Amino acid sequence: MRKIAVQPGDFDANAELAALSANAGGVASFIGVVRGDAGGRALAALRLEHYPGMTEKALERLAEAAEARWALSGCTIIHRIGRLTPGQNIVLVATSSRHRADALAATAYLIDQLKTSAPFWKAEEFADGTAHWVEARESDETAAKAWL
Amino acid sequence: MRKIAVQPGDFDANAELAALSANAGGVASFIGVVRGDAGGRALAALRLEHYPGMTEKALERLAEAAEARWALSGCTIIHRIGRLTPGQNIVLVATSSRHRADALAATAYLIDQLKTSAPFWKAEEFADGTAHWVEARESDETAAKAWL
Amino acid sequence: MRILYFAWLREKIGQGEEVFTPPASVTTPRQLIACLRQRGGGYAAAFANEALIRCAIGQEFQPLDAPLGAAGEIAFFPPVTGG
Amino acid sequence: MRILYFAWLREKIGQGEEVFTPPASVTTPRQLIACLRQRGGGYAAAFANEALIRCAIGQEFQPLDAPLGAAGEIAFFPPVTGG
Repeated sequence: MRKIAVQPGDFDANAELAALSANAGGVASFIGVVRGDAGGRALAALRLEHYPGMTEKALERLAEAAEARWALSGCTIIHRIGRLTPGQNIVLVATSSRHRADALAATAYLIDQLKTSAPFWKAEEFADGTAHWVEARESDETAAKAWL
Repeated sequence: MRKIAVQPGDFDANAELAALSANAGGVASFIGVVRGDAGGRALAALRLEHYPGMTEKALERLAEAAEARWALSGCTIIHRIGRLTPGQNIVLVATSSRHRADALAATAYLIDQLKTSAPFWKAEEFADGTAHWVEARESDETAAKAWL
Repeated sequence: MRILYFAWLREKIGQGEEVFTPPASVTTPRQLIACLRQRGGGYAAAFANEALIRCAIGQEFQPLDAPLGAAGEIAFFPPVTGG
Repeated sequence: MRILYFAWLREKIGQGEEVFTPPASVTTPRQLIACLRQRGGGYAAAFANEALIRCAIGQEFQPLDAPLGAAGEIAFFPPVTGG
């Protein structure tokens, strides 16, 4: 079972995790959330832009790679776009497997890869009205490459 | 924020994950689910027994160890007891952190340690009416020790 | 001393808990097991293979050769299988 | 050829998409960047530092020196920052 979605609206973690749990021993997940600050300044919102068409293909490819590497019974990736305020969900990555180690590793792999190989861009809007585009982080590159 | 619970009833993953997400960059979780079979035979139910008093202490200790090792903003462990049928949730381990690597690692650590150092015992009830106590698995010992 | 039994130890022994005052010569869980095994019946069956027995003293996991000390509560059980 | 721009490239250039037929001498994204940069204004600003530019040809990430081939769609954008 594979589910990939790019959407403005929120997701229902309960429903998504329950859908994965059928016939699995375990479901691992990671939810990325908008923080209340960035670089020490209060954040008003994140704006998330993506490359329609390419994004979905990139996420499908990531799911395929995870399914090839671990014994998964399901894989769900949901990424939100648009303007999101602190505390709101950004992304859900969840996988299910018969044995927990597969789901735990595949979930960490997927979020690490997503950060560097899916065409999303974030802009930070600060409380004082200024905004800027987030720069890619070296640590994300390092985390993604560690799986090679 | 730390929440430890041992209870017969189910948990609400949405509510638990949302409670962790305040001021965190990410929330990682693992949910253990009753499988439909064991050793190739159809499973009717799992019965989960524990050592009241000691269990809660053991889980608090695991949470403390995870909080000491990773920069967590929250840690939730909920383990169900009693009779659970296939597809039902057994355990939720969830952690939140500013940076995803901490939550992902702490969640894997907690479920690995819980399997070998919290006083729970599982009995499998098969569809044919027979039942037996689950034996501890070498692979769980190995996984728990890998964190030392 | 309060002794607790869990999982198949509880089932073989036929009770989950009892109060027992061992002889003064019993100073470790392993010696307590030997003492309980002498009762025969369910106890002999439950404690037949020490390699399968784990224990907690005062609700802390301890090896079978740990000192009992003045423990008010000791528990015997198989290796844990939760999660 | 359809050219797409995302994030600050889109903002600096002032549009997210355009149709453009480069000279036949343009065979790689890097050459296309040089050609677009000559337009000055927002293009010069957007493409000032090639080290910050990534591209996709036919919706696949490609290095700036990959062959454009008969690509119908090419996109320029900064390094991705999702998740």
